[in-house]
Amino acid sequence: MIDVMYFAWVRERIGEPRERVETDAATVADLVEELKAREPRYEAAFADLSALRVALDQELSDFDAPLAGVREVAFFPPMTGG
Amino acid sequence: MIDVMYFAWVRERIGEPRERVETDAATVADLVEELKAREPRYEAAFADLSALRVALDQELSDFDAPLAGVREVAFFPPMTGG
Amino acid sequence: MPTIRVQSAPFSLGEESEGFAAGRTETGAVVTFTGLVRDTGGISRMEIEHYPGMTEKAIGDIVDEAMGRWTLDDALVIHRHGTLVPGDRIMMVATAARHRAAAFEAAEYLMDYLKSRAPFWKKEYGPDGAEWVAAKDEDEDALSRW
Amino acid sequence: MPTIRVQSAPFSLGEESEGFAAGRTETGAVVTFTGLVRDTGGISRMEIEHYPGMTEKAIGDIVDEAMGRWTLDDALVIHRHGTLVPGDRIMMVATAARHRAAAFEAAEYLMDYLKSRAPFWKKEYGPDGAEWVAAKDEDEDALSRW
Repeated sequence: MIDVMYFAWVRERIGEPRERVETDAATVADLVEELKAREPRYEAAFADLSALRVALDQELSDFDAPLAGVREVAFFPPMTGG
Repeated sequence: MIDVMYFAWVRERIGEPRERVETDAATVADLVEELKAREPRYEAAFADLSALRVALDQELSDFDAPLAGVREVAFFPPMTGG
Repeated sequence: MPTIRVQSAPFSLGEESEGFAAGRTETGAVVTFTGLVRDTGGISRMEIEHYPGMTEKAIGDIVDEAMGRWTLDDALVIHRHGTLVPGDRIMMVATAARHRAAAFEAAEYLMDYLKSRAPFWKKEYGPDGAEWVAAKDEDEDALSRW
Repeated sequence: MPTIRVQSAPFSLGEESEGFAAGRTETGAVVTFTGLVRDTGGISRMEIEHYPGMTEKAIGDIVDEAMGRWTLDDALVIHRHGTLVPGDRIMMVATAARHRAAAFEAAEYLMDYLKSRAPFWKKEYGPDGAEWVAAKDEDEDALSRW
Protein backbone atom coordinates (compact mmCIF):
# COMPACT_ATOMS: atom_id res chain seq x y z
CA MET A 1 0.00 0.00 0.00
CA ILE A 2 1.21 3.42 -0.90
CA ASP A 3 -0.14 6.95 -0.25
CA VAL A 4 -0.64 8.85 -3.50
CA MET A 5 -1.16 12.63 -3.32
CA TYR A 6 -2.23 15.13 -5.96
CA PHE A 7 -1.82 18.90 -6.00
CA ALA A 8 -3.08 21.88 -8.02
CA TRP A 9 -4.72 20.97 -11.34
CA VAL A 10 -3.66 17.32 -10.99
CA ARG A 11 -5.77 17.17 -7.82
CA GLU A 12 -8.65 18.90 -9.61
CA ARG A 13 -8.61 16.48 -12.55
CA ILE A 14 -8.43 13.43 -10.32
CA GLY A 15 -11.01 14.86 -7.96
CA GLU A 16 -9.35 14.07 -4.66
CA PRO A 17 -6.21 15.17 -2.81
CA ARG A 18 -4.96 11.73 -1.78
CA GLU A 19 -5.74 8.04 -1.80
CA ARG A 20 -4.27 4.72 -0.67
CA VAL A 21 -3.24 2.56 -3.61
CA GLU A 22 -2.57 -1.17 -3.60
CA THR A 23 0.20 -1.67 -6.14
CA ASP A 24 3.17 -3.80 -7.12
CA ALA A 25 4.46 -1.18 -9.57
CA ALA A 26 8.24 -1.24 -9.77
CA THR A 27 8.65 2.40 -10.81
CA VAL A 28 6.72 5.66 -10.77
CA ALA A 29 6.07 5.27 -14.49
CA ASP A 30 4.56 1.81 -13.86
CA LEU A 31 2.30 3.27 -11.16
CA VAL A 32 1.15 5.97 -13.58
CA GLU A 33 0.27 3.32 -16.17
CA GLU A 34 -1.76 1.38 -13.59
CA LEU A 35 -3.66 4.52 -12.59
CA LYS A 36 -4.31 5.57 -16.20
CA ALA A 37 -5.80 2.13 -16.89
CA ARG A 38 -8.33 2.65 -14.10
CA GLU A 39 -10.49 5.58 -15.17
CA PRO A 40 -10.55 8.47 -17.67
CA ARG A 41 -9.91 11.09 -14.92
CA TYR A 42 -6.45 9.54 -14.39
CA GLU A 43 -5.83 9.54 -18.11
CA ALA A 44 -6.73 13.25 -18.16
CA ALA A 45 -4.39 14.02 -15.26
CA PHE A 46 -1.44 12.01 -16.59
CA ALA A 47 -1.87 12.77 -20.31
CA ASP A 48 1.39 14.73 -20.55
CA LEU A 49 4.07 13.60 -18.10
CA SER A 50 6.42 16.37 -19.24
CA ALA A 51 3.98 18.82 -17.57
CA LEU A 52 4.19 16.94 -14.28
CA ARG A 53 6.59 16.54 -11.41
CA VAL A 54 6.79 13.73 -8.88
CA ALA A 55 8.01 13.58 -5.29
CA LEU A 56 8.82 10.35 -3.45
CA ASP A 57 8.56 10.62 0.33
CA GLN A 58 8.61 14.41 -0.07
CA GLU A 59 11.76 14.58 -2.21
CA LEU A 60 11.62 15.58 -5.88
CA SER A 61 12.30 12.53 -8.03
CA ASP A 62 11.85 11.12 -11.55
CA PHE A 63 9.28 9.01 -13.32
CA ASP A 64 11.75 6.17 -13.77
CA ALA A 65 12.63 6.03 -10.05
CA PRO A 66 11.94 2.73 -8.25
CA LEU A 67 9.06 2.59 -5.74
CA ALA A 68 10.57 -0.02 -3.42
CA GLY A 69 10.28 1.19 0.18
CA VAL A 70 8.46 4.39 -0.79
CA ARG A 71 5.48 5.27 1.40
CA GLU A 72 4.26 8.50 -0.21
CA VAL A 73 4.13 9.50 -3.89
CA ALA A 74 2.96 12.98 -4.93
CA PHE A 75 2.11 14.24 -8.41
CA PHE A 76 1.86 17.94 -9.25
CA PRO A 77 2.61 20.55 -11.94
CA PRO A 78 5.84 22.59 -11.84
CA MET A 79 5.93 24.72 -8.69
CA THR A 80 5.03 28.40 -8.75
CA GLY A 81 6.06 29.66 -5.34
CA GLY A 82 7.85 32.82 -4.36
CA MET B 1 37.17 84.39 -5.56
CA ILE B 2 36.33 80.74 -5.20
CA ASP B 3 35.13 78.59 -2.29
CA VAL B 4 37.50 75.71 -1.65
CA MET B 5 36.32 72.86 0.57
CA TYR B 6 38.18 69.93 2.10
CA PHE B 7 36.82 66.67 3.47
CA ALA B 8 38.06 63.71 5.51
CA TRP B 9 41.86 63.47 5.82
CA VAL B 10 42.35 66.27 3.30
CA ARG B 11 40.46 68.55 5.71
CA GLU B 12 42.55 67.25 8.62
CA ARG B 13 45.86 67.88 6.84
CA ILE B 14 44.87 71.36 5.76
CA GLY B 15 43.36 72.12 9.14
CA GLU B 16 40.13 73.73 8.03
CA PRO B 17 36.98 72.65 6.22
CA ARG B 18 36.72 75.54 3.78
CA GLU B 19 38.26 78.82 2.72
CA ARG B 20 37.81 81.58 0.18
CA VAL B 21 40.67 81.67 -2.32
CA GLU B 22 41.66 84.52 -4.62
CA THR B 23 42.93 82.87 -7.77
CA ASP B 24 43.31 83.22 -11.51
CA ALA B 25 44.12 79.52 -11.94
CA ALA B 26 42.85 78.20 -15.28
CA THR B 27 42.40 74.60 -14.16
CA VAL B 28 42.02 72.58 -10.99
CA ALA B 29 45.62 71.39 -11.36
CA ASP B 30 46.79 75.03 -11.54
CA LEU B 31 44.85 75.81 -8.35
CA VAL B 32 46.48 72.84 -6.63
CA GLU B 33 49.93 74.13 -7.62
CA GLU B 34 49.11 77.58 -6.23
CA LEU B 35 47.93 76.07 -2.94
CA LYS B 36 50.97 73.76 -2.63
CA ALA B 37 53.26 76.76 -3.07
CA ARG B 38 51.64 78.46 -0.07
CA GLU B 39 52.43 76.26 2.92
CA PRO B 40 53.65 72.73 3.80
CA ARG B 41 50.18 71.65 5.00
CA TYR B 42 48.92 72.03 1.43
CA GLU B 43 51.90 70.11 0.12
CA ALA B 44 51.04 67.32 2.58
CA ALA B 45 47.41 67.26 1.52
CA PHE B 46 48.10 67.34 -2.22
CA ALA B 47 51.21 65.14 -2.28
CA ASP B 48 49.52 62.34 -4.24
CA LEU B 49 46.76 63.52 -6.57
CA SER B 50 45.92 59.94 -7.55
CA ALA B 51 44.62 59.50 -3.97
CA LEU B 52 42.32 62.51 -4.36
CA ARG B 53 39.02 63.33 -5.99
CA VAL B 54 37.69 66.76 -6.94
CA ALA B 55 34.18 68.13 -7.31
CA LEU B 56 33.33 71.38 -9.12
CA ASP B 57 30.08 72.98 -7.98
CA GLN B 58 29.17 69.66 -6.36
CA GLU B 59 29.74 67.50 -9.45
CA LEU B 60 32.64 65.02 -9.62
CA SER B 61 35.24 66.31 -12.06
CA ASP B 62 38.91 66.01 -13.07
CA PHE B 63 42.12 67.79 -12.19
CA ASP B 64 42.49 69.08 -15.73
CA ALA B 65 38.99 70.62 -15.77
CA PRO B 66 38.80 74.42 -16.32
CA LEU B 67 37.80 76.63 -13.39
CA ALA B 68 36.06 79.34 -15.42
CA GLY B 69 32.67 80.10 -13.85
CA VAL B 70 33.15 77.63 -11.01
CA ARG B 71 32.11 78.90 -7.56
CA GLU B 72 32.91 75.89 -5.38
CA VAL B 73 35.79 73.42 -5.56
CA ALA B 74 36.00 70.46 -3.16
CA PHE B 75 38.92 68.10 -2.56
CA PHE B 76 38.53 64.76 -0.83
CA PRO B 77 39.71 61.13 -0.83
CA PRO B 78 37.71 58.42 -2.65
CA MET B 79 34.27 58.09 -1.10
CA THR B 80 33.46 55.32 1.36
CA GLY B 81 29.71 55.52 1.74
CA GLY B 82 27.12 52.77 1.87
CA MET C 1 19.88 29.44 13.20
CA PRO C 2 17.78 30.23 10.16
CA THR C 3 14.04 30.76 10.57
CA ILE C 4 11.49 29.14 8.26
CA ARG C 5 7.76 29.74 8.57
CA VAL C 6 4.97 28.45 6.33
CA GLN C 7 1.67 29.97 7.36
CA SER C 8 -1.73 31.15 6.17
CA ALA C 9 -1.66 34.22 8.44
CA PRO C 10 -0.29 37.55 7.20
CA PHE C 11 3.13 38.61 8.46
CA SER C 12 4.47 42.03 9.37
CA LEU C 13 7.31 43.00 7.06
CA GLY C 14 8.14 45.82 9.47
CA GLU C 15 8.45 43.63 12.54
CA GLU C 16 10.28 40.86 10.69
CA SER C 17 12.76 43.35 9.19
CA GLU C 18 13.28 45.14 12.49
CA GLY C 19 13.91 41.93 14.40
CA PHE C 20 16.02 40.08 11.80
CA ALA C 21 19.69 39.71 12.75
CA ALA C 22 19.19 42.29 15.51
CA GLY C 23 22.13 42.69 17.87
CA ARG C 24 24.60 40.91 15.57
CA THR C 25 27.64 43.16 15.43
CA GLU C 26 29.46 40.89 12.97
CA THR C 27 26.78 41.58 10.34
CA GLY C 28 27.44 44.40 7.90
CA ALA C 29 24.74 43.75 5.31
CA VAL C 30 21.10 42.70 5.44
CA VAL C 31 18.99 42.09 2.34
CA THR C 32 15.26 41.43 2.32
CA PHE C 33 13.03 40.44 -0.56
CA THR C 34 9.24 40.60 -0.38
CA GLY C 35 6.89 39.14 -2.99
CA LEU C 36 3.42 40.68 -3.33
CA VAL C 37 0.21 39.79 -5.14
CA ARG C 38 -0.03 42.01 -8.24
CA ASP C 39 -3.29 43.25 -9.63
CA THR C 40 -2.66 41.86 -13.13
CA GLY C 41 -5.65 41.57 -15.44
CA GLY C 42 -8.03 42.53 -12.65
CA ILE C 43 -7.50 39.47 -10.50
CA SER C 44 -9.62 39.57 -7.37
CA ARG C 45 -7.76 36.97 -5.33
CA MET C 46 -5.16 34.23 -5.38
CA GLU C 47 -5.24 30.82 -3.70
CA ILE C 48 -1.90 29.29 -2.81
CA GLU C 49 -1.84 25.53 -2.32
CA HIS C 50 1.15 23.77 -0.81
CA TYR C 51 2.33 20.33 0.25
CA PRO C 52 2.49 20.32 4.05
CA GLY C 53 5.56 18.49 5.27
CA MET C 54 7.42 18.61 1.99
CA THR C 55 7.20 22.43 1.93
CA GLU C 56 9.13 22.90 5.16
CA LYS C 57 11.63 20.23 4.14
CA ALA C 58 12.22 21.69 0.67
CA ILE C 59 12.67 25.22 2.05
CA GLY C 60 14.99 23.85 4.73
CA ASP C 61 17.15 22.17 2.10
CA ILE C 62 17.30 25.37 0.01
CA VAL C 63 18.27 27.46 3.07
CA ASP C 64 20.91 24.91 4.14
CA GLU C 65 22.42 25.03 0.66
CA ALA C 66 22.54 28.85 0.77
CA MET C 67 24.13 28.85 4.25
CA GLY C 68 26.82 26.52 2.88
CA ARG C 69 27.54 28.47 -0.29
CA TRP C 70 27.82 31.83 1.42
CA THR C 71 28.93 32.65 4.93
CA LEU C 72 25.63 33.94 6.26
CA ASP C 73 25.11 35.22 9.77
CA ASP C 74 21.39 34.50 9.55
CA ALA C 75 18.58 33.71 7.10
CA LEU C 76 14.79 33.92 7.18
CA VAL C 77 12.06 32.57 4.89
CA ILE C 78 8.35 33.18 5.42
CA HIS C 79 5.85 31.90 2.84
CA ARG C 80 2.07 32.17 3.03
CA HIS C 81 -0.56 29.79 1.66
CA GLY C 82 -4.34 30.13 1.41
CA THR C 83 -6.28 33.15 0.15
CA LEU C 84 -4.51 36.41 -0.75
CA VAL C 85 -5.69 39.56 -2.51
CA PRO C 86 -3.73 42.13 -4.60
CA GLY C 87 -1.34 44.09 -2.43
CA ASP C 88 -0.93 41.23 0.07
CA ARG C 89 2.55 40.00 0.85
CA ILE C 90 3.01 36.42 -0.32
CA MET C 91 6.43 35.75 1.12
CA MET C 92 9.72 37.23 2.22
CA VAL C 93 13.32 36.18 2.55
CA ALA C 94 16.07 37.91 4.53
CA THR C 95 19.80 37.30 4.60
CA ALA C 96 22.53 38.70 6.87
CA ALA C 97 26.22 38.60 5.98
CA ARG C 98 29.44 40.45 6.58
CA HIS C 99 29.47 42.04 3.14
CA ARG C 100 26.82 43.06 0.64
CA ALA C 101 27.73 40.71 -2.21
CA ALA C 102 27.04 37.60 -0.12
CA ALA C 103 23.79 39.00 1.29
CA PHE C 104 22.50 39.92 -2.19
CA GLU C 105 23.59 36.69 -3.86
CA ALA C 106 22.16 34.48 -1.13
CA ALA C 107 18.81 36.31 -1.22
CA GLU C 108 18.62 35.92 -5.02
CA TYR C 109 19.57 32.26 -4.73
CA LEU C 110 16.84 31.65 -2.15
CA MET C 111 14.28 33.39 -4.37
CA ASP C 112 15.28 31.49 -7.50
CA TYR C 113 14.98 28.14 -5.74
CA LEU C 114 11.81 28.98 -3.81
CA LYS C 115 10.17 29.90 -7.14
CA SER C 116 10.80 26.53 -8.78
CA ARG C 117 11.66 24.02 -6.07
CA ALA C 118 9.37 24.70 -3.12
CA PRO C 119 5.97 22.95 -3.49
CA PHE C 120 3.60 25.90 -3.84
CA TRP C 121 1.03 26.40 -6.59
CA LYS C 122 -0.84 29.62 -7.28
CA LYS C 123 -4.35 29.90 -8.70
CA GLU C 124 -5.61 33.30 -9.77
CA TYR C 125 -9.28 34.30 -9.75
CA GLY C 126 -10.07 37.01 -12.29
CA PRO C 127 -12.87 38.33 -14.49
CA ASP C 128 -12.52 35.34 -16.85
CA GLY C 129 -12.57 32.72 -14.11
CA ALA C 130 -9.87 30.84 -12.25
CA GLU C 131 -6.53 29.81 -13.67
CA TRP C 132 -3.47 28.01 -12.32
CA VAL C 133 -0.37 30.17 -12.75
CA ALA C 134 1.97 28.48 -15.24
CA ALA C 135 5.62 28.04 -14.34
CA LYS C 136 7.82 30.33 -16.42
CA ASP C 137 10.73 29.05 -18.47
CA GLU C 138 12.75 32.02 -17.21
CA ASP C 139 12.29 30.87 -13.61
CA GLU C 140 13.62 27.42 -14.46
CA ASP C 141 16.44 29.01 -16.47
CA ALA C 142 17.33 31.24 -13.49
CA LEU C 143 18.58 28.15 -11.62
CA SER C 144 21.32 27.56 -14.15
CA ARG C 145 23.32 30.57 -12.95
CA TRP C 146 24.04 28.93 -9.58
CA MET D 1 8.49 59.63 -6.43
CA PRO D 2 11.67 58.32 -4.89
CA THR D 3 12.55 59.28 -1.33
CA ILE D 4 16.05 60.41 -0.35
CA ARG D 5 17.01 61.28 3.21
CA VAL D 6 20.44 62.23 4.57
CA GLN D 7 20.31 62.51 8.32
CA SER D 8 22.23 62.11 11.56
CA ALA D 9 19.24 60.61 13.38
CA PRO D 10 18.70 56.83 13.47
CA PHE D 11 15.96 55.42 11.27
CA SER D 12 13.56 52.56 11.88
CA LEU D 13 14.16 49.78 9.37
CA GLY D 14 10.84 48.27 10.44
CA GLU D 15 8.78 51.40 9.82
CA GLU D 16 10.57 52.22 6.57
CA SER D 17 10.12 48.67 5.27
CA GLU D 18 6.48 48.53 6.33
CA GLY D 19 5.64 51.86 4.71
CA PHE D 20 7.67 51.51 1.50
CA ALA D 21 5.58 51.04 -1.65
CA ALA D 22 2.54 50.33 0.53
CA GLY D 23 -0.75 50.12 -1.34
CA ARG D 24 0.87 49.72 -4.76
CA THR D 25 -0.90 46.81 -6.38
CA GLU D 26 1.26 46.95 -9.51
CA THR D 27 4.34 46.06 -7.42
CA GLY D 28 5.26 42.39 -7.20
CA ALA D 29 8.74 42.65 -5.70
CA VAL D 30 10.38 44.77 -3.01
CA VAL D 31 14.06 44.54 -2.12
CA THR D 32 15.73 46.29 0.80
CA PHE D 33 19.39 46.53 1.67
CA THR D 34 20.62 47.71 5.05
CA GLY D 35 24.25 48.50 5.87
CA LEU D 36 25.37 48.20 9.49
CA VAL D 37 28.45 49.16 11.49
CA ARG D 38 30.48 45.98 12.08
CA ASP D 39 32.52 45.39 15.18
CA THR D 40 35.76 44.73 13.28
CA GLY D 41 38.99 44.88 15.25
CA GLY D 42 37.17 46.15 18.31
CA ILE D 43 36.12 49.51 16.90
CA SER D 44 34.20 51.55 19.42
CA ARG D 45 32.59 54.02 17.05
CA MET D 46 32.52 55.41 13.53
CA GLU D 47 32.24 59.01 12.38
CA ILE D 48 30.69 59.58 8.98
CA GLU D 49 31.46 62.89 7.31
CA HIS D 50 29.59 64.06 4.23
CA TYR D 51 29.35 67.00 1.85
CA PRO D 52 26.01 68.70 2.50
CA GLY D 53 24.38 69.75 -0.74
CA MET D 54 26.46 67.54 -2.96
CA THR D 55 25.36 64.44 -1.04
CA GLU D 56 21.66 64.90 -1.82
CA LYS D 57 22.47 65.81 -5.42
CA ALA D 58 24.76 62.81 -5.98
CA ILE D 59 22.25 60.40 -4.47
CA GLY D 60 19.49 61.99 -6.53
CA ASP D 61 21.49 61.45 -9.73
CA ILE D 62 22.19 57.81 -8.81
CA VAL D 63 18.50 57.18 -8.06
CA ASP D 64 17.40 58.90 -11.29
CA GLU D 65 19.77 56.72 -13.28
CA ALA D 66 18.40 53.57 -11.58
CA MET D 67 14.78 54.65 -12.23
CA GLY D 68 15.70 55.07 -15.90
CA ARG D 69 17.53 51.77 -16.32
CA TRP D 70 14.84 49.68 -14.65
CA THR D 71 11.11 50.25 -14.49
CA LEU D 72 10.80 50.89 -10.78
CA ASP D 73 7.55 51.62 -9.00
CA ASP D 74 9.43 53.32 -6.17
CA ALA D 75 12.86 53.77 -4.62
CA LEU D 76 14.17 54.87 -1.24
CA VAL D 77 17.63 55.84 0.02
CA ILE D 78 18.38 56.78 3.63
CA HIS D 79 21.99 57.48 4.67
CA ARG D 80 23.16 58.58 8.08
CA HIS D 81 26.14 60.76 8.98
CA GLY D 82 27.70 61.63 12.34
CA THR D 83 28.54 59.20 15.14
CA LEU D 84 27.56 55.52 14.94
CA VAL D 85 28.49 52.48 17.03
CA PRO D 86 28.72 48.78 16.09
CA GLY D 87 25.28 47.35 15.35
CA ASP D 88 23.91 50.75 14.23
CA ARG D 89 22.30 50.97 10.82
CA ILE D 90 24.31 53.23 8.53
CA MET D 91 21.99 53.34 5.57
CA MET D 92 19.30 51.54 3.63
CA VAL D 93 17.97 51.37 0.10
CA ALA D 94 14.66 49.95 -1.06
CA THR D 95 13.36 49.26 -4.55
CA ALA D 96 9.90 48.26 -5.79
CA ALA D 97 9.29 46.72 -9.20
CA ARG D 98 6.91 44.41 -11.00
CA HIS D 99 9.37 41.50 -11.03
CA ARG D 100 12.19 40.38 -8.80
CA ALA D 101 15.08 40.71 -11.25
CA ALA D 102 14.57 44.47 -11.64
CA ALA D 103 14.14 45.03 -7.90
CA PHE D 104 17.33 43.09 -7.09
CA GLU D 105 19.42 44.64 -9.85
CA ALA D 106 18.34 48.19 -9.07
CA ALA D 107 19.09 47.74 -5.36
CA GLU D 108 22.57 46.38 -6.17
CA TYR D 109 23.16 49.22 -8.60
CA LEU D 110 22.17 51.80 -5.98
CA MET D 111 24.50 50.19 -3.44
CA ASP D 112 27.45 49.99 -5.82
CA TYR D 113 27.13 53.67 -6.73
CA LEU D 114 26.40 54.89 -3.21
CA LYS D 115 29.60 53.15 -2.07
CA SER D 116 31.89 54.96 -4.48
CA ARG D 117 30.03 58.01 -5.84
CA ALA D 118 28.14 59.55 -2.93
CA PRO D 119 30.33 61.93 -0.86
CA PHE D 120 30.57 60.10 2.47
CA TRP D 121 33.76 59.29 4.34
CA LYS D 122 34.02 56.92 7.29
CA LYS D 123 36.50 57.19 10.15
CA GLU D 124 36.80 54.31 12.59
CA TYR D 125 37.86 54.69 16.21
CA GLY D 126 39.48 51.54 17.61
CA PRO D 127 42.01 50.36 20.17
CA ASP D 128 44.89 51.64 18.00
CA GLY D 129 43.41 55.07 17.42
CA ALA D 130 41.38 56.59 14.61
CA GLU D 131 41.67 55.69 10.95
CA TRP D 132 39.92 56.80 7.77
CA VAL D 133 38.40 53.81 6.01
CA ALA D 134 40.20 53.28 2.69
CA ALA D 135 38.17 52.86 -0.47
CA LYS D 136 38.38 49.28 -1.76
CA ASP D 137 39.44 48.45 -5.30
CA GLU D 138 36.62 45.91 -5.41
CA ASP D 139 34.07 48.67 -4.80
CA GLU D 140 35.41 50.69 -7.72
CA ASP D 141 35.55 47.52 -9.83
CA ALA D 142 31.92 46.76 -8.95
CA LEU D 143 30.84 49.75 -11.06
CA SER D 144 32.17 48.18 -14.24
CA ARG D 145 29.39 45.59 -14.31
CA TRP D 146 26.72 48.25 -14.98
